[in-house]
Amino acid sequence: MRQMARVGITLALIASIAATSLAVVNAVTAPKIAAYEQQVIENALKQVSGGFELGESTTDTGDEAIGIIHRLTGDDQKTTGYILQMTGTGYGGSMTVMASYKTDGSVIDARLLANAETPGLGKKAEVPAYMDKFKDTGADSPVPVKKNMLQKDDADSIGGATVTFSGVARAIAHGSDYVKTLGGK
Amino acid sequence: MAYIAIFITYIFINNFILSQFLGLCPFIGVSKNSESAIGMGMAVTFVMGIASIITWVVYNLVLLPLGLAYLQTLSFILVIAGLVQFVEMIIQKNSPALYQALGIFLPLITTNCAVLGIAIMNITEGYNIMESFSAGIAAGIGFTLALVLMSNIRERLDLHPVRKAFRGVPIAFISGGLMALAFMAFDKSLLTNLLG
Amino acid sequence: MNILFAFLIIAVLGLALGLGLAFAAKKFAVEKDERAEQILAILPGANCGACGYPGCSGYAGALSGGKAQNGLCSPGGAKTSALVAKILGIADEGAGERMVAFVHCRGNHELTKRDFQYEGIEECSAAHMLFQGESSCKYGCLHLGSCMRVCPTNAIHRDEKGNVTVDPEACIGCKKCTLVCPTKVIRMLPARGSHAIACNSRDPGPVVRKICQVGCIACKICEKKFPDSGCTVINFLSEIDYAKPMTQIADAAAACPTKCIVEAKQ
Amino acid sequence: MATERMQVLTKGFFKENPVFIIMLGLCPTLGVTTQVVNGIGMGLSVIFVLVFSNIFIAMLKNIIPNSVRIPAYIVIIAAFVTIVEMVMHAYAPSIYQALGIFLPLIVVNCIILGRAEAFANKNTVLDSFLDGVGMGIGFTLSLTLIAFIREVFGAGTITLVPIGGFDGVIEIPLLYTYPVRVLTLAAGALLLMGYLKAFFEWNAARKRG
Amino acid sequence: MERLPTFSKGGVHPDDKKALSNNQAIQRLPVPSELVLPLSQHLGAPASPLKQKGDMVVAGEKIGKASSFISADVHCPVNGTITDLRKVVLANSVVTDAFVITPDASNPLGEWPEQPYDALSPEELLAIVKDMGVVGTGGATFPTHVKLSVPKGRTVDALVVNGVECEPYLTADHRLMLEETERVLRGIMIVAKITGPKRIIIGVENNKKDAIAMLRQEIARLGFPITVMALRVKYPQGDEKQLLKATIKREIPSGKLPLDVGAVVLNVGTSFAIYEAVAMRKPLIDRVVTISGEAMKEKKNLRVLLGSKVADLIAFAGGLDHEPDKFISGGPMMGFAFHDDQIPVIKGTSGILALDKEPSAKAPTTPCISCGRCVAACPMGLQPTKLYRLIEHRDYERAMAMNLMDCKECGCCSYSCPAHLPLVHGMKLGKRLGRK
Amino acid sequence: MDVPKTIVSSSPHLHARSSTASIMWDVSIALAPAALWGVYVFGLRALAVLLVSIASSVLVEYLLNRFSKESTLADGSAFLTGLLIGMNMPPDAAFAVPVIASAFAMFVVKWTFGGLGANWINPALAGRVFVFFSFTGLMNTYRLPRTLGSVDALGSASMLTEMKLAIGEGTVEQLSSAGILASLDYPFTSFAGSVSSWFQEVLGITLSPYTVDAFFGNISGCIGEVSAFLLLAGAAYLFIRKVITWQIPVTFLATFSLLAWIFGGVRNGLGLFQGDFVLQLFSGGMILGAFFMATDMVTSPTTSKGMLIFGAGIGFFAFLLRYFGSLPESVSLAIIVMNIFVPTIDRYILPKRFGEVIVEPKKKEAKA
Repeated sequence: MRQMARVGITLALIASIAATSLAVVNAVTAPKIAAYEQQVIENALKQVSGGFELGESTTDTGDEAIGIIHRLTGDDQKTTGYILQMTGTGYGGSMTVMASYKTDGSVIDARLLANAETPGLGKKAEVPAYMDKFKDTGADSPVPVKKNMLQKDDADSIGGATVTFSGVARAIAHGSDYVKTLGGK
Repeated sequence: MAYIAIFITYIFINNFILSQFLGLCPFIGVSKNSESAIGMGMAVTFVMGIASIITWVVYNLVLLPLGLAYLQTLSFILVIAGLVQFVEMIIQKNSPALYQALGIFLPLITTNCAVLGIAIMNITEGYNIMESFSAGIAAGIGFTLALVLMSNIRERLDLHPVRKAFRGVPIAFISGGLMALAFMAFDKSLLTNLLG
Repeated sequence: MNILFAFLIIAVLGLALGLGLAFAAKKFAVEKDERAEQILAILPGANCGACGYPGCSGYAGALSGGKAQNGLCSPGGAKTSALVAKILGIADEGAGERMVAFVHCRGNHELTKRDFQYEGIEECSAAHMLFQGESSCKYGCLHLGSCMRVCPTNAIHRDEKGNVTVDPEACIGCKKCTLVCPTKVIRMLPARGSHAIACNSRDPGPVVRKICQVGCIACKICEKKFPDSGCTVINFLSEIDYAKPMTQIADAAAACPTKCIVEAKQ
Repeated sequence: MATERMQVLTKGFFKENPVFIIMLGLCPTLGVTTQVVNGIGMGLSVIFVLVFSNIFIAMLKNIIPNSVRIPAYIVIIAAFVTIVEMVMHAYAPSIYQALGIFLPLIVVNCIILGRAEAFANKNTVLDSFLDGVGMGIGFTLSLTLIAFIREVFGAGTITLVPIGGFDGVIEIPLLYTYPVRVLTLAAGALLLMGYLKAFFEWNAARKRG
Repeated sequence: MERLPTFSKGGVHPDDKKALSNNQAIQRLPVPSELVLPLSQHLGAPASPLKQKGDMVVAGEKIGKASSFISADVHCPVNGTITDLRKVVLANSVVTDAFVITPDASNPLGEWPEQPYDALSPEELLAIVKDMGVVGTGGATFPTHVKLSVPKGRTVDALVVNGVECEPYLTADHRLMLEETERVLRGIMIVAKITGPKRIIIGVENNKKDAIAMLRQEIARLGFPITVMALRVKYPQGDEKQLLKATIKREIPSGKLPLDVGAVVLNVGTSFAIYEAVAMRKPLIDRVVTISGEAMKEKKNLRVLLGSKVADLIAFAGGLDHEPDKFISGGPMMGFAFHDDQIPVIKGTSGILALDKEPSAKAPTTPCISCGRCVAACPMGLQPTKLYRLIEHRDYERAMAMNLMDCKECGCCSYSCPAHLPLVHGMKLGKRLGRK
Repeated sequence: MDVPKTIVSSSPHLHARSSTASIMWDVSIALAPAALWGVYVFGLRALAVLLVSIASSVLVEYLLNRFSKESTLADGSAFLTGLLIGMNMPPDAAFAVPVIASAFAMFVVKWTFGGLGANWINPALAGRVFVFFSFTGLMNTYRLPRTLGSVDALGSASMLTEMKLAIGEGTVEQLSSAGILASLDYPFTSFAGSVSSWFQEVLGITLSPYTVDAFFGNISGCIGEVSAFLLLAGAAYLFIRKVITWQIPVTFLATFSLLAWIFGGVRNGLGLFQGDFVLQLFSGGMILGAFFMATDMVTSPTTSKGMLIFGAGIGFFAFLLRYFGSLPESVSLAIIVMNIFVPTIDRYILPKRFGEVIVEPKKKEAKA
């Protein structure tokens, strides 16, 4: 019996010392991690904001595919547009797309955030320049959701990553439609 | 529908061995003959199913409420190690026949990344307890499928004049690579298209 | 506070597991093969499955039961296999006189007559099923190399004329070749033996003379002229008794009219 | 004595290379090696965990009762893995993202438990430290090699750590436009591993003569 | 067109080449200057010699005695002197003792007048069959009296007579059915008396239409209760397992005999021999042998005394037209290649062939491409490709577990293999080494 | 000593007139008309692709032969693999693509495993799939055949991809395949138009002109897969020569057709039993796959029962991937997926042993 207790306690001791040290490390790193994650989102927001000020945000969007809405304001505090954080479906599953729109639904800029696309193929959509083909579409011209709606150079840049492209494009187009329903509120 | 999706995902689309690189050691090590492959596969499936439930409980009912998510890895591996030993003993005690069939594979499972892998995936995917269990079983079935198919391929290769330098492990890898190449047929959009 | 919880929870988990295992180790203590246990202690315990057995314990069990080949454990490497061999006592094998295999025939298609052309499987026992092989001599080597293919150390070679010889240095004396040979023309010799009879024919001299240029024709020159060669002709075939002093064997070899006494170490 | 110590250190580089010769830790080897930087990151993480777990296990080998040996080792390993995880998340978030699930899975990487069982619990603290470093370096070298081949041919790039103005990515002209993409995927990884393993075995056989 | 019955699984259609010799009436081979009469001409234990060197013997005299239950007596075919008893090698590589007999030059042959046999009981008939050394003449040479001994409690449902002669080139049975129709039929009726079957069927492949017509005509004339069944041409229909499947739709399980499914199978040649044994008290001392093959100058069907050397047969047929590729004793599918023309004709020798190398017959072997033709062709439902691979890898145990012993070496697999692998050779090797 | 003339070997001493080489060349001959049609409709560029494929396959085999001191060029398998790879290339494939595919097929899939007969996966298909996943962009550009007039339509997707995209858009609700193609203004030949109307007027059968065009080969696609008609003619030749058996192609096409008929109309809103499987059968390499690649002897089961399962499996996966997958390569993928199952099928699906039926009832009787 004593032998058993000794065995149990030794293991318990080792385990709890391990846990304690983890807790200590966690205490050090956790704020850093939280700060970093905040930073990532803020950076992305700033990048796509098109020079407008960030207004308040809400998660109450009434649309499954749209996670968060940030309001964009100009100098006069009037709503000039929105940044939408949306979910799209790519080759490797769901991806997070962030896109900014003017109130008429035209795209200011967009970013592909979290995704599991194939490196070297769909993953190339993370590059900021990838989104150039969507800029200013959505109001006067439709968002290009098919490869053959693109210029030849743009189409070539997509190459074989059709699934990623259409996933991103559809998310952006959906956002554009959504923004139009907001009507500049 | 969600359960069907889980099964299709873990058996074909995200097959642990052929697309996720989880459980490769037994895939190469225990695929020399199909009897062992079937035994190993069944044992892994069993442990993965149970481990999915228990780790889900530990994480969602203990660690998360207490804000101890960072203890995930530590506690999961403790649970799995304990579970495997426990299962081994129960089977040995209650069903010697089953132990003969499965038990000998159990020690191998603790260090099989597939088990810890599914436990962690269940958390990151945000599954509920039943979904976690299904995912565990499905991933186990996917693992078994790949293992059994592989073992039969290797039994066939044993009777063929495989080049000398490639016999054994290398040809197993290459065969696995070709299997993975074929399994690329099953992609995510297959699931979305199928289930609407 | 957080740290305390962490400490407590894992302590509880650890304690439970530790007690459980300690309890189980007692309760379910199964009698085990001691040697298997010893081997298990030597094996790396990575349970990687590289040996093809389910985990280290599976391999240890198979080793102690004599069912597995030593040296399959790649994490352990040579050191482990040496230790395992010590426990199993396999290193003792091969003690006593070292015996090597020898092909008692130097006939080939140029030197020995053939009855017909054989067509079929490249396997001596397959050829032997048809009139005991194509060679007119039914005692000799069939030249199809079954022995080469079963040799674990690649010690058996065949030259372009079809002559099959065993490299005595590389031979480990496993006798696999002698078992697979349908004419039993491969037999074991003491490794120290300098010469051997390269013929297996029990046909009378005139018959041998007609069908083979390098066969023993039972002329008894070796036996009579060189009594200390160790050679005796029994049943139309000269045989060397390696227990005898073999001082004149080299002279006998030189005197043999068909040169069928050959050096055993080519 | 010194040469023996050197042996303990260097055997893991080639002669007992954990990936190509002993074949341990295959899952992360293939899982994370899509980019050179990931391979190096994974390798460094493993070195860290391997070294510390080896040291601790060598230290504690007389205290830990035999019946809970494995669980105790795993706990120690898991603790170091989690530390690596948290530190990396905080200070090298992009690599943390890329390594994904394989970071926590270092726990079950057979190489670590394997060395703990095969080496650390029988040897001194110093030797165990050297063994950990050597094996870790061998592991890292292998990962870097595999990652290099896969990334260069499979994506046409070499991804390193971004420093200053350099974004960390070198593009290789022709291959960047037309990469053999399968190499970055599961199929290519397994195929490449097969051929590399065959090469190493052939090489080892050649050396044995 | 009527679809003729045949067996269901596997089989091949080699060119039958029967036209070479099927219009050659049976001729008698003159008594050769020397006979070599082996003591092992049948399946089972060799007979033990009753005479020795220098003994005078008369035609029909028993010179070898059956040494066990499955064995058969050997009789002297001629009047003459035994000049030697020595070891000989037969075409099937069997080494056995053989009497060398020099026939009496002036009066070598015996006389066998017909005798009444209607009064004899089944037991007496069976005893005569045994005493006359009758064995199956189809090639397997199973002692006939064993086959006809129906154990107590067993009833024979069908007596199936094998007039199939499915091996290419061979026409000996065909000629026998045409020329000795009545005796063959009477032989069948003797067997029927011994075994008491409910029905009697003669199975003949449809490439012998004249024989079928002749049999039917004679049956009608003699009023025998025998049915002649024309069968679709397919090799190996002459095997008793396939023949029973084709005629009475029954399958003999692995390792069992026809009697286990209530049938007795008999060759037409054997029934002719039984007639001679019973009605003329003539032992089995001669048989019909087909001399054929492209390299043979004349193709013939010869009535040959057992023990005649192959060289004598070939000489009688005008010798060789040109150097053949292979000499074969028996049919080309299951017969044995031999190299020595001094080997004797024995009870099972159905043909002596001198074959040319066909351009397709001996292409070099290539690796197996798993085409499955051998599997489709195997009448026994085996997987020759897998068995061959296992045997190649010396895994006889697994080959045995995959029913290697069911293989009867009919040759369908090798015949159809596009890679030209010696599959049958492999099966023989596997059986031999696997049994150990 | 002199070599004796007589040969002694085991029975049987007769042999059927076929060899591995004759099989390979027969298949190559059977493929030739369809390949030539591809050259005719896609121009000399297609011929160049075919020649590059064959040359690179043969060259790789030759080099490997040199390396491992064998000589297997004469068996025709390298030529056939090269031809199949070429026929599975789009007409404008960059020359490097078939070269890489051939090298992969001959080296990785065949040589490594031990040469002809030892590989368990179809070399031509594995090579094709390898380059497809590696260079998806290069492999996905098709061209309309010259019989459809427009030569400049370089870069257009294949007919199946067009349809798949249209269905994916959701803009073509409740249209049949032909309806979708019509809505896309997909061209068809005047010949097909007249055949279609003849069918309508004289026989009263609705037959879309697209089906007619697909059957005769006026359709975009890979070089060798477009003419279902000529491929079927080649398949008939193989049947007559007894090179292939019915089991695999028939169960494959039947399973596919059945599933496509039942479920094929679901995604474009037509409901069950509305799938237009005929058009599907004649497009996207279905015929080429069924008769020439699924029947590859090395990588298909040896038993007839196994072949039925294998064929049905391909049919199922081909249907699944074509209708629900994102890739148009359904047939190639379905075949190599089933290749994986072949060793397992061969292990568990055994031919019926002679005499088996009799044993069972007898035993029961004995017990009763």
